[in-house]
Amino acid sequence: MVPLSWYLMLAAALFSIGLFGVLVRRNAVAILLGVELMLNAVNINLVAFWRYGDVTSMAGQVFTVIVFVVAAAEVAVGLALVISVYRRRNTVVADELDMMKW
Amino acid sequence: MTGEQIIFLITAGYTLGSGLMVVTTRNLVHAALWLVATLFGVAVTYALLNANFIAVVQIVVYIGAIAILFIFAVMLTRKDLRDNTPQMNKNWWVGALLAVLTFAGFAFLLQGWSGFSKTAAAIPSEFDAVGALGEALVSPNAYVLPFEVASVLLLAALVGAVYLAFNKK
Amino acid sequence: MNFWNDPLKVAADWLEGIFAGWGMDAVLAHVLVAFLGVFLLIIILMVLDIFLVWVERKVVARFQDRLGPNRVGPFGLIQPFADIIKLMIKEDTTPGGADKVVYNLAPILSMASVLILWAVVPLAPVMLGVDLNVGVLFLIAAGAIGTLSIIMAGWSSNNKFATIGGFRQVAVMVSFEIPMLAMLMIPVIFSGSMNMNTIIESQNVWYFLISPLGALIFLIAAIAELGRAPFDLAEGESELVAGFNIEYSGMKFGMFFAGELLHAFTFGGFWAILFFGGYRFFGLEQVSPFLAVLILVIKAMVGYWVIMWVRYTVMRIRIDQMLAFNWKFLTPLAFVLVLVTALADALLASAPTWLYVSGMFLANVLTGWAALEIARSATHKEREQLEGAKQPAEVSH
Amino acid sequence: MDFLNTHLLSLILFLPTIAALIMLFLPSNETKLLRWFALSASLIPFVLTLVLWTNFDPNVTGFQFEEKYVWYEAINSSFHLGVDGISLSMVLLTTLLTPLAILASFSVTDRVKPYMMLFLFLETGMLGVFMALDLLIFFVFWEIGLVPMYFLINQWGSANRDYASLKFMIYTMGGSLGLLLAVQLLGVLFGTYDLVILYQRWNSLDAGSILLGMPVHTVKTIAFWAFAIAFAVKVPLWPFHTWLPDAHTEAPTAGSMILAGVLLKLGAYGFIRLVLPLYPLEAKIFAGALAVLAVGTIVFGAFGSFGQTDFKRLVAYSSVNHMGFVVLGIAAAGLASGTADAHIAMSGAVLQMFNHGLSAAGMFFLVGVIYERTHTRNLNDFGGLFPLVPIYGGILIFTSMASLGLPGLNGFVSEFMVVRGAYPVLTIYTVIAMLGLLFTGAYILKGIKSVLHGPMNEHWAHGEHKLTEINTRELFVIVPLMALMLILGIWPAWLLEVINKAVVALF
Amino acid sequence: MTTELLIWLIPLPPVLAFFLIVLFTNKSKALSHTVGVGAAFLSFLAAMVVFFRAIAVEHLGEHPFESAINWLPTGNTWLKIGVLIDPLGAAVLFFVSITILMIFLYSVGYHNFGQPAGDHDHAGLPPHGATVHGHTVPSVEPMYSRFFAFLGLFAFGMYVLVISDNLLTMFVGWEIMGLCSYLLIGFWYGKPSARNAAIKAFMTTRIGDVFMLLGISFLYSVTGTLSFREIFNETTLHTLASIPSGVLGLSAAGLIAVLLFIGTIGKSAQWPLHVWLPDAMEGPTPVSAMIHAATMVSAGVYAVIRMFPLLTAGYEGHGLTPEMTFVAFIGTFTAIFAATIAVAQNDIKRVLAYSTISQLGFMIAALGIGAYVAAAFHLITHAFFKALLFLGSGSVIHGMEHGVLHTGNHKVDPQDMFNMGGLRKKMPITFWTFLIGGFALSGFPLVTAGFWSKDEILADAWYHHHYLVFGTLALAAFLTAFYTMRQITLTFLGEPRTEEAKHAHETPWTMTVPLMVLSFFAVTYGWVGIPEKFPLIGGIFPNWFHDFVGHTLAEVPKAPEFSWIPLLTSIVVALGGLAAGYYTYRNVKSAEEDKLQIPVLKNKWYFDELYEVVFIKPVTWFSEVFVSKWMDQGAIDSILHAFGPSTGGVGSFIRDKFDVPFINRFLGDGSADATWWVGENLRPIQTGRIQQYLILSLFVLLVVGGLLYFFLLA
Repeated sequence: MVPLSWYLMLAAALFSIGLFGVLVRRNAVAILLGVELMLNAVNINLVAFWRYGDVTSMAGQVFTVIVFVVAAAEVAVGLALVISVYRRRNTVVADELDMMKW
Repeated sequence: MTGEQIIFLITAGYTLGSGLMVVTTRNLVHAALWLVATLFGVAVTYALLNANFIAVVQIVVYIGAIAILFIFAVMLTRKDLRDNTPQMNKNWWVGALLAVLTFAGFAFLLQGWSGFSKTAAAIPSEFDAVGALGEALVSPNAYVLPFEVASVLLLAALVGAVYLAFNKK
Repeated sequence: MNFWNDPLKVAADWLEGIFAGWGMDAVLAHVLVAFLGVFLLIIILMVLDIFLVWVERKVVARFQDRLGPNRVGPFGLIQPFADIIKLMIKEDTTPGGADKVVYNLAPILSMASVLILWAVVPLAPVMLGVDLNVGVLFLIAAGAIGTLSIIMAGWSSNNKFATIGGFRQVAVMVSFEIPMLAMLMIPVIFSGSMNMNTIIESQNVWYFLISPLGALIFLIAAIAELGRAPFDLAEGESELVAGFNIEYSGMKFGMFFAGELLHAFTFGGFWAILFFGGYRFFGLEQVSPFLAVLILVIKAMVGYWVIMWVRYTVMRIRIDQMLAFNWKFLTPLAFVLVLVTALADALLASAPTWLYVSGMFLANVLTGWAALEIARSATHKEREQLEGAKQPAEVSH
Repeated sequence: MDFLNTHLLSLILFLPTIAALIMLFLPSNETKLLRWFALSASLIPFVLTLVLWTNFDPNVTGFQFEEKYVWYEAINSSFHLGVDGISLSMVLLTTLLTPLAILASFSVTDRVKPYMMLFLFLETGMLGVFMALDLLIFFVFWEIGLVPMYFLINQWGSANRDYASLKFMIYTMGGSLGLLLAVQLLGVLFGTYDLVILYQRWNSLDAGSILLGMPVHTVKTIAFWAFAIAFAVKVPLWPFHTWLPDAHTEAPTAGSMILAGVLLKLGAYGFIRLVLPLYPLEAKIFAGALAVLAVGTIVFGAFGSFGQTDFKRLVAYSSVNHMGFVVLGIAAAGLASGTADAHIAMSGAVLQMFNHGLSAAGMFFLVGVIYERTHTRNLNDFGGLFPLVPIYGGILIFTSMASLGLPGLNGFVSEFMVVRGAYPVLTIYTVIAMLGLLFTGAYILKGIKSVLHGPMNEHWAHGEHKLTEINTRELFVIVPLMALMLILGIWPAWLLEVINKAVVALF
Repeated sequence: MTTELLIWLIPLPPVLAFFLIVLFTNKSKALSHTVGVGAAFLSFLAAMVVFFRAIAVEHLGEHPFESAINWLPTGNTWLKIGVLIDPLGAAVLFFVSITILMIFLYSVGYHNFGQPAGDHDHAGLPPHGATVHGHTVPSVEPMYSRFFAFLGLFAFGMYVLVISDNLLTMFVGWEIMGLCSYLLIGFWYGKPSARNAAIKAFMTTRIGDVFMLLGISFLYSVTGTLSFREIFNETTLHTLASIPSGVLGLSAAGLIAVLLFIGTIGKSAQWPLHVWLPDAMEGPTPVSAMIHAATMVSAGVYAVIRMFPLLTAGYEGHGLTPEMTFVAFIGTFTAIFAATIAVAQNDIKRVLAYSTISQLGFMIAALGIGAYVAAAFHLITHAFFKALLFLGSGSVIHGMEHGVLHTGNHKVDPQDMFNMGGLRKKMPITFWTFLIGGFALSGFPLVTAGFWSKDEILADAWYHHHYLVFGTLALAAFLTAFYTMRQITLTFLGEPRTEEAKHAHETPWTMTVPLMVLSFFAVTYGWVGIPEKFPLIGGIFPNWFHDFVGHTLAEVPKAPEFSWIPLLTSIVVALGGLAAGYYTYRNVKSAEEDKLQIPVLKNKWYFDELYEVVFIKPVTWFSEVFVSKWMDQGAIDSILHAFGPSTGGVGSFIRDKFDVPFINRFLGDGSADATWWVGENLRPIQTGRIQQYLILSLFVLLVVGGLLYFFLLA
């Protein structure tokens, strides 16, 4: 029997990995990849809580689905942004995109 | 140590491993493919949690759509594909440190929680998770509002994405 | 309970009994038996696949007014085996600058994406891999993996044509997944379940009769998903030489090829399952599972034949036209149809069968007709604009 | 059908607005579509009004087809509609004239869509005033009526339109300030804006009591004059009339049609609906003053008109002159309320409103017709057009005669009744007013003389100036008006009876 | 068909004809005049039927034909309108219908029906003649159809007036005629003179109408009814006579009568509102006849005759009431005044116009002195012979125009009598009929109708001892005879004075037939009113007219005692006048030799000029300058325009002194500056690197989270 803690740890680890990716990667796309990992970690948690809590209340799954939606939206817009940025600035390196700074 | 646990451990190891590859490989396409692998692992994890629907949807949405999108994006921003400049910030260690700290923080907080190591009750045999999910999504006294909001968000994202990525020339 | 009306279970019990006799752990034995089953299924499918090659070539020959393979063996039956041997002994090249791992992974994935589908195909009431309660979605999920395989192949070949082909194929698949998904909803609406078996069980009337338009759209989407003519843009010889699999040779190519054939056949099967009552045929399926399997295979064959028919009659269309067709016509129509069906279903819920069926049929026909009308007027407008541009030139002389 | 009967008024009232809103979504370059849409949209209320007319029972005293909805509960003002004989005739006039005006403005090619929309909005505004049984609603529609007309003048008017529209707006707004004040006063005093209730309460108030620290009659006097001036501006009464010639002259043809045909009636209607019933006593006291203004309006209107060289101004002043008779009748009715004289004078006044609606609209339309062709309104540029445009000439003479008050045409009946009603109670004023009547003839004849008569006008005879005969569409506009003028002149009873019953019941 | 219904129907045909012609048949001349004449004929028939039924009734005065319907709801009662044929009505109807029919017929010829269209005629001007191979012939009137339409409307108006049983509809008919006279006088609107004449006519009569309207309102408000029968019963009249009106000490009845009579002054062109009538000669001749003889002017007199009971309310047979004196004065004065002017006119139609005015004066005077029947009698006879004269003069002019066309010298005025002469031989029928008319007008003894009617007036005047009136009228009669003979002499006798006169020739039958018909009545109609007591012939015919019309009133006015003085007077003035006229103008060759061309007479006592100065100019100034310029645009608008700048001033003051310094400078800009300063100093934090932000935030999160944990949970 797998206890809840294992799933939570898995999720936490995955989240941290994603966080690491977000923090350190230079390529904007790669940053988004990290974000995806983090989202998945969250989903794991949600599903796990559903499974280990009251199975008949579907909150966990529902919000997993909603997270899917959010993720899809985020990727769509994010990548679109990346592409249009690439078109204009010819780079997708996050550090180089600092025109907005003072 | 039961078979279930073994399978879980394998899956988890696989997931985390490929996750690490995602954030560390130089080649972005590989990174994207590794992401696919990770996502697959997550899907398996869902399956282990008896969330078939979520598992399948995970594959459909993430692998079938999101991952593909990533690969597209990578290829479209082809210039940085095989560049030899470092793919990480020079102060990557700060990031690593923070990540580890976060993990530690989570672990610390979680193990302090009572329900940390509770085990799952068996799912009633006649319980139809998919049906229940569908009900929950659209029944007014459940989650129809978030559902609708999400759909609107999706639409907005769609329009926004099209507008942003649309090549004026 | 004897072998003839539940062969799998009987066989499985028998095998497990044997393994247990060897003093093997029960769980392990169970898993082992399951693996054996899967293996068996794959073997059968492969053989079927080889046979399909022959069928395909024969049929295409007939369509093109040729004889087709007829030298090797009776009616050229042995021909495919010869081909296989040829493919196997060919040199297995890998282009320079290719991404080895991905390059080699792609064909396998492509094959796997097809095979995995059979996990949820109910061959007979009692014969099916997993009784997945989201079997329908599984279809799409597997398709996703197929998509992945193609893009991997296209990209890793380090070849412009291949990449473009891959892109095209992916674009097509991703976009046609949507109407397909929508059309999968229709049997789900009727049967109230995503479980393949349930869907089949609840088809006292073929869903084709209830929703002909749905069946049609599903077929079109399926063809596009398969990347067969008229939607075979990925390997548009005229433009891309051979598309995503241009660099592949030998058995790798063979796997793509076989994968495609099997995929087509599989979709024929799914078409049969979702809209033509799967293994059911006037209660014959009750007699024996084998009969049921036979029925399903025949139905799948018919579906497959339809797909081939389309492939060899219709000419290839341009990529932009194709995407436009999907986004501007098929997808909206599919959604509208889902709405209409759901509505009609709700309205006719308590109606007698004959009324239900006729009503549904009518609803479909009307929807289709309206869609065509709108499409026609739209095309008129476009044509007028084009000719309006030409107008002065004609006036001048 | 039942719905129709119970909501007839709201339907008539709001259909134009709805149509205008629908119009918002029509392509703005499809002028044909827009025009016909607007026309048909404005015809529906007319048909409904005919239904209203047929279902209306003159013998019932008080309001009919009443509708009451919660509107502004906090100050308990309700959305209260209803018609009696007087307002019914006005509603009929409005719904009749609007389609004609729209048909008349088919020649407008500049920004057809907003133009037509404004017209439809305008119709709602005017109808609202006639139907409202709640002071606040009355005021709201009163103001709503202003805005579209302002834009019509300001956007589609002729050379001097900015000045004219501004003058129109400021003048009328200035007037309505008083109206608002009085409305608020009543609202504060009685805590309701519902006319039907106010009628009793206001008059059951005993004169001795103190309101707002003032004796009642002072309050009433203030309120009376606040109302009176607001309406006097709208009518317009001399000396508040100078906005009218400018506005009419600069407005587009259809604009002046509606302006003269209906908008002026709002003022007179205000007098009839609010001033007299709410302030019978003050009306008696100040009838003299009112009559002075009325007579001034009549006489100076006539003289002013005679003094013009601009055809449209001439017609505009003629409106002033005619509306003077309405107010004279009202003053007489106020003075002699309860007697037969009052009834005759008041019926005469209301009928005069209707008749002037017809004839003034007709005249302005005809001016517009010739203006569209010649692009001048200066009487000295015309003359001797009769041989060129015989049909137009005949129509012009006919309409002019109607507005001159020739017996056998509509104008005479009402003027006669007003004079008849006013003579015994306001003898001297009436006698002076006769001077105005005399000069009505003078300026009308001057108009005809300097447009049609005289040696044939070579300038307009041929070449690019060639004057074209009135066309079928324009005939469709004017013929209904002419028919009504004739019918009302020969057999006014059908309309007058409805008015008369209401008047007898009210005063 | 009951007589009442028939009466209702009488006015309809002409008005229908009007609409028919205007709307449908105006393109075709033949159709139009067929419709017009046909309609006139129908009305004529109906009228005749009604007339003969009327005279068949015993005591028509007590029980006339009448029927009424509700028309206007006034308060709780209804204003009724209806028709009434009493003896007076019947008599008037008789001559009206005949003259109208004749005039319709006459117009056909007068407007050259059947002639070719003119070379350069166009609508609005009289035809100039057409060229048919070589020589000029008269051309048809371009607005032929329109003319008949107008005539139809006119006839309608007259019939309505005659048959109506109340003042209101009578007024309606009255006004409709006013309109038609306007339209017909201005028929050739192309001529500025015609245009002005039309307006003059309309406005002058309207002055009267306005007063009449007042009278009607007054009467209505006092009696509550407008129906003759209801007003003219003893009690009503008595009450009316007893109520003081508060104006010049007149009784209500008197005031009403005067007001109504002012209407008549306008309509029948009595002094001082006579000015429009001569100018009305601008219209085509049938119009002149229509207006002066048949309809409008008689309408004026007819109205007064109708109102006679009001006029004489409170009159006990001796000592005229003030209103009667007023009426008598106006009549008498007009009679002599117009006669004097007529003497000096050269235009054949103008002479007749002034004679009309003066004859109407006779009637008014007669009414003024209470000679009710005589007035009615003279009204009718005058209608006949004056119509005859006008049509005759029209015929003459037509003939002359023929001559003018022949010579082509358009300088020659075909209406100037001094261009004529010797037409006797050229146009015999016209001559003889005109002669009859002329003699009738001048009251040629015993034969002509004019003699009997005029004689009766004089007799009445003498009998009631109004010697002043008697003398004046006698003088007027003398002048009448004089200028009539002058006219005849200049026109027909002697030798042609111009080429045109030589080439004039007789007019077509459509014009001569009416002349003959009318001349028949001009002679014979007089014989129905010969006083019984008249020597020799008295009693051969009963004095039918007196009995018949006299019974219109409640108490029948008794015929004056016979006396030789008025008889001899009238014979003397008539014959004397004629003789004087003949001998004076027997051999006058040109206007210069005419000794009576006295400027003051020729210029109609300068009345037009007077009015121009006294009324028209001031009014024009008042309206154009005072009202429009000074009052409206000057006074009122400038007050308005003052608002703009003043409010603007206030606004700018507030702006400069408060808004700008305090709100804008201090609050607005100040806050902006502050924000700017803050922002300026916080800038460096913004590196623009997402990940740095992330790291920062995450760090903060961790630290804060940790702290929170330690200080709150543990």
